[in-house]
Amino acid sequence: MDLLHGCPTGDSRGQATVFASVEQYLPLVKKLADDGYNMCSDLTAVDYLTHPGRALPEGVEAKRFELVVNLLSLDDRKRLRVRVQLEDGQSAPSLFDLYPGTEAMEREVFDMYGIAFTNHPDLTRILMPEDWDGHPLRKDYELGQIPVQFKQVNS
Amino acid sequence: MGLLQDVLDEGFSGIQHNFITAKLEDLVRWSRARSSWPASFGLACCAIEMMATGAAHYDISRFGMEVFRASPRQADIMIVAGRVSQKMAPVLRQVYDQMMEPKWVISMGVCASSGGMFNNYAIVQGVDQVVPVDVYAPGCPPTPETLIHAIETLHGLIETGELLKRRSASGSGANVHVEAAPVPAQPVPVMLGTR
Amino acid sequence: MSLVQQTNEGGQELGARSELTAKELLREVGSVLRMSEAEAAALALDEIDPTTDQTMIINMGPQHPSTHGVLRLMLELQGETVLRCKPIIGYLHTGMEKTAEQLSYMQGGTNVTRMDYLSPLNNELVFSLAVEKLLGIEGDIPERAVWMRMLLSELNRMSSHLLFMATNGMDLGAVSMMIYGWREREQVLRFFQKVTGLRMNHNFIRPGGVAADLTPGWRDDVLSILEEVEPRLDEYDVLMTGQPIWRERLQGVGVITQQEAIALSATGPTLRCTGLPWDLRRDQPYLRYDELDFDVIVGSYGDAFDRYAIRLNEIRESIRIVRQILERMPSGDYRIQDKKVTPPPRARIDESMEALIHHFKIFTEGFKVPEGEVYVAIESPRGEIGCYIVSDGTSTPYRMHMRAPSFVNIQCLPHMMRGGLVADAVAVISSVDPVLGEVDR
Amino acid sequence: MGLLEGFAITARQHRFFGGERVTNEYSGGRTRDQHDQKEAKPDRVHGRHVLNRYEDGMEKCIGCELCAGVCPAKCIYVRGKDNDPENPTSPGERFGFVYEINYLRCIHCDLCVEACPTEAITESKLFEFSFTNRKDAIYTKAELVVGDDGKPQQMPWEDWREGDDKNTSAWMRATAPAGAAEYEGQVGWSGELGYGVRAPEPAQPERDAAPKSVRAVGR
Amino acid sequence: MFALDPLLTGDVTWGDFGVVAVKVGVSFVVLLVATMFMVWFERKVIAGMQNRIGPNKAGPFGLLQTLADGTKLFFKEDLLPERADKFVFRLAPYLSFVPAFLAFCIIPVGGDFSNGNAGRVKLFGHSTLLQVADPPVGMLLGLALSSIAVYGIMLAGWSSGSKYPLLGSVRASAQMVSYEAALGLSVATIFLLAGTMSTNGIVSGQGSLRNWNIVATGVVPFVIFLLAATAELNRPPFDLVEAEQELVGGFNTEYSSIRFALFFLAEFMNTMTMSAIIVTLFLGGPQPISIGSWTADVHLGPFTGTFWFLAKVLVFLYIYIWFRATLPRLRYDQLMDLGWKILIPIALAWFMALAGLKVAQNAGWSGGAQALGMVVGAAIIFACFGLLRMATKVSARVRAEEGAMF
Repeated sequence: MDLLHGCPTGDSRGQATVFASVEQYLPLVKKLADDGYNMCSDLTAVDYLTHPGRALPEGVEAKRFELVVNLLSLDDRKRLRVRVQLEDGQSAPSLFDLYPGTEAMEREVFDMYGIAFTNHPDLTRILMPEDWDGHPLRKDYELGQIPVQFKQVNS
Repeated sequence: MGLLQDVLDEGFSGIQHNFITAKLEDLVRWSRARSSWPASFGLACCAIEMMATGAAHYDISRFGMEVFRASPRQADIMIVAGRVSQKMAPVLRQVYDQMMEPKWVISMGVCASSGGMFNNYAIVQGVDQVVPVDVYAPGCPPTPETLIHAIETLHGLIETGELLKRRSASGSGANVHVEAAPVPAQPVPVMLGTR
Repeated sequence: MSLVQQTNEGGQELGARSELTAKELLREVGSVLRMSEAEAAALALDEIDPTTDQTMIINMGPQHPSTHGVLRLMLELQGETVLRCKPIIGYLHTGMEKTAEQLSYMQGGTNVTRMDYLSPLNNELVFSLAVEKLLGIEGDIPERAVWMRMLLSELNRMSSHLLFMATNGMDLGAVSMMIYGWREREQVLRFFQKVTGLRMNHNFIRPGGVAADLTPGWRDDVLSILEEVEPRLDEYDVLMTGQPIWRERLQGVGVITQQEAIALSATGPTLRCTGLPWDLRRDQPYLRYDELDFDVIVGSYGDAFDRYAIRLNEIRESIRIVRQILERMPSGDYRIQDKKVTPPPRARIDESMEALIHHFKIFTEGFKVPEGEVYVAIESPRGEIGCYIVSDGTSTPYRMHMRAPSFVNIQCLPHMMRGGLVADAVAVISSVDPVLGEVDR
Repeated sequence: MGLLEGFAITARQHRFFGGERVTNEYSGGRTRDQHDQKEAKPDRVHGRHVLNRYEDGMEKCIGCELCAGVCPAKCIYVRGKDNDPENPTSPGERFGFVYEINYLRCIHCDLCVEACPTEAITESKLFEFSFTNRKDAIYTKAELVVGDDGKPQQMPWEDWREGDDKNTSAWMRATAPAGAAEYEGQVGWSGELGYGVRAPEPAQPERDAAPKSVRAVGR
Repeated sequence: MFALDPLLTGDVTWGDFGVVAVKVGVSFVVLLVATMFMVWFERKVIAGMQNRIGPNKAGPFGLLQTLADGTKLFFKEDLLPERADKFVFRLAPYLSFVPAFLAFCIIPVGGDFSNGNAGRVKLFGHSTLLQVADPPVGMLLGLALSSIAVYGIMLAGWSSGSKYPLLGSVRASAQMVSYEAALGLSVATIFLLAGTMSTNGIVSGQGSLRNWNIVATGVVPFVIFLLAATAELNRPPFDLVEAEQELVGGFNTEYSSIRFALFFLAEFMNTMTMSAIIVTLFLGGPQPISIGSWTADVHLGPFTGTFWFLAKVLVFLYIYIWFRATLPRLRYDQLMDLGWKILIPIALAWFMALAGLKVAQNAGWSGGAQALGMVVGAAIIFACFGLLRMATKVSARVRAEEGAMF
């Protein structure tokens, strides 16, 4: 298995992926930024609550949340995905100092998953109202569907 | 005095029709139907079609409605065009409250009318839970012609005098509680909440 | 009570300057410039004495004619000069990413198409490409489907940019431009209606291909659109580009440097206006864009005028691309002939029990997608639109995330607006061309 | 001079100076005059649904609930019931006993039409309707099913015009839903509609035929 | 030369009084009705320029559209914002509405100016002018009234007690003050030529096309006046005061019902009045077009002049609509720059040049000496202009270094 800056790598449908623990996360991204990945095109998270048995390379322990960071190198036209495993309640370091463009994305992840980012300058809810309860994209958060109106309902 | 009491209670509409007030009322209705300025309350996809209605191919100005007022104080019709999120709902109500009487609401598109396909935590399931709605335009988004139909339906209601007074909020969004009843032998429509 | 205190509504809002820590200010004014905290703190006290606060915080939006929907901007003004700005979003949050987890891959198109409602076909395209990559069939899509997708997405780019022309004109007070932009866009929409049956939110590009073939006589229709739009663009040039007032209003307004744009992850015209020729159609080609001949338009000053000019010329490039597509449109299937993804031909349902079962299976539970996760990005009219899908092997996505270009580009607003006037703020918002449906999803 | 050239552009859009008026004077059907007409709609337009019947009056719906299952907005409610052998409603074993569409939820994506195995539900070209209360918006089978003449029923809040009730089958007959070129131009239905049937669209060689004429743009 | 209204010379009888009353009444009604049609005209013309139809449902061709608007607004609920200054809030609409009417009083809307009649016509046996009043300082009165209208807008914004109107009123006051100067300077050139401030006198002096002030003053003051008047009127492209995209509704954001209708009417009425003033000052008012001995003739009795007057006013109304349809809005600082750095200096220079020419003519200089004087004057003006440009450039650089916008 290949290692990139000490982190196991993977390949998902031909797309390069690197797995990092929370401790490795910030140093890894720093090194990657030096490697020429000069834009963080996307940062999001996944809640694997109901799908724990996903395929991961050896040495990576599956945890509930996964932070997914898509980096882009404008010069080499390459993309690299960093996947970071997180426990519920664990906070991740903010990438704000490296990529200021992640400010809104991290806020969105905080809003939707409740994952806190240390050293984020303004970690408040971004999409939901401030007084909203819960984090909607968590798997244990209900969709909030209501029955559709019909004149004659038997369901 | 019956007349005085009626007027005190109900204002203009309390006056029994004589030839002056009847004509005046006709004039007022006519003018309200011919010059209903919309408040621009564009939210999502429907706002794009609402603007398309104002553009050259459909030209809402034929009805004297190209005067989209940014200030709710001067607007008569609020066209709620698009999905109303829980975060937006208080703003919607505030803008509605800022509008001056008489005022009407068109709920444009299914997202505004009932949440449409977004039956979830984020969207208000029907703006009639927040403001009283007079006309619902279906479609996602409604074509400009559907919007024109909805507007003309509303104008018809205004002109025939069915809608001169403030409506009270019906609260009958999609969230209305429908009793799950066994299907009877003959289909009998279940009445939803009345206005 | 000062006006500042009355509008400070807590949490997400712009804080009053007197209560501002250096760090918060750093975020608002200096993040990209790599300003130190001490510098930011100095800045906080430099221009304005918090004790005799002469500034005013003003709320632009969420219902404001020029905020393109429900964007809310809090502006701190001194006179008419914008000192600070904070975009507040979420007023159109629709929970689409959650809804996507309930809809099967086949229904998913109806959901994603409503995100960026000005370029619905691009949204469907990126979703379909991601699903196809997960299915491992991205190489097997029939040629006709691929070229049809390119045709539609380029026409969609035209319609989206035409709408930008309209709203940009409107925001700067050119009322006729508003109508002219819509007039041309209407032609494109009518073609879409002819082909897909709907004017917007088509649900036409689906995993595995496109929903239906083109209409008879589509070449004539497309050509007549091009014939009509092309001379109109020259009219825009006269009406707007050559207009001294227009140039004065836009040139030097909302400047962003290349370093800032990259740091803020901006894409699309917002990045290209700084002179960086980054267009995914050319730099990471998808579909058959590598076989086409087109130019990437870049600006050099990074101002609002560059962004306007880029979009205007991108319409011309799209017209060029569409002309090439017209020549090269192949015939053949337009949906992958894979029984698991595509419903069987109607004529087979009556003959074959197997076909009927496939039909039922696909329309009830959809098709299953193998486990995995992919991120696919394409160039939408507003920039890089990316789709990240995690599949757990069932027929609904386990997680679908859209990297929305407007959501990211909107972070540039505070940097572009700083020091401008209120009128510039309007020009800047409109030049970034955010679509709030996509910002809030 | 750039400042003044724009004036020529705006002025020449006017009808009196060689411009063209593009407005279509549809006015909602409330005040009918000679100008009040809808623009012709393309065949594939998705409009208000209809439930079709065979020419002998039998209903096509077999109550399979595919449409309800595939609807992303879950706005269709179907309950099937076994046919009375003496007096069947549909030729099959079952028929759609309850059929409702909530038009305050319907997004007109036409997945229901694609899913229907018997072409029972199709869409007319009517899109000009609006409701003054929520009850009107829920169409039951009584409103959706076509009349004895095969034409859709016309509700008071709908504005039907010439041609809206034709070609209700257009979206499905436009093309082969499987996307196979060899099936293009083949309808592939066992039963025919009684009214307003649309001939299938031609196959690809005709679709892609070289342009015949390009309209000169009036400027 | 005072062209006093012959009606008011000698004893004033009840009949004279009646004629004045009729004139007042008629001009009030005509102006009101004309304003209504102006609104309709604007909406129709701009619709035409945008390939649209425009209002056509209220009355034939939508002619009654403004009536519908007015009636609707009249019967709409009124609102006094809680934080408004109640008295000023109520007063403001009238401050902008009334001057629009008053300014119209000094406009000669017709009259027979041929054969030295100086605008007198016979009406009901009385010889009179077709204008409500012709004070000797007529144009000064006009300028004064148009500046009062500024207060209406300014106070409306200020008294509303909310922020967007406040910004609008600040813009209004700055904009109007700056353009007032250019307006005054270009009018001064006309006083110089006509030698009178009476509108009647100004019109009388413009017998043939060559004497029309637009030609006699050399076009430049006309252009300056047109631009400055547009800015005074808050018409696009100078409509910053109520720029919808920036300030929602500007000064009238908080106004509704009849008070808003007054602003609405005042805006269009001001446009009419200003067009009428331009026609009076520069285009010979009710005088027919005549070149040399040829005169474009229409015979409508006492109303021949009115015909010409209306025709000319219509041209300007069209121009204002054309501006609106074509031009993007200026930014605040550009507006100020245009006013202070371009219009005022040019107006001033032109005024001085004309004054110099007049003095030279009065002093009986020879043609050559006049030409020489012109050349010297032009050289001085160019030098001054260069200095001004340099000064603005330097100060712009200094400001840019200091990082300030203004």
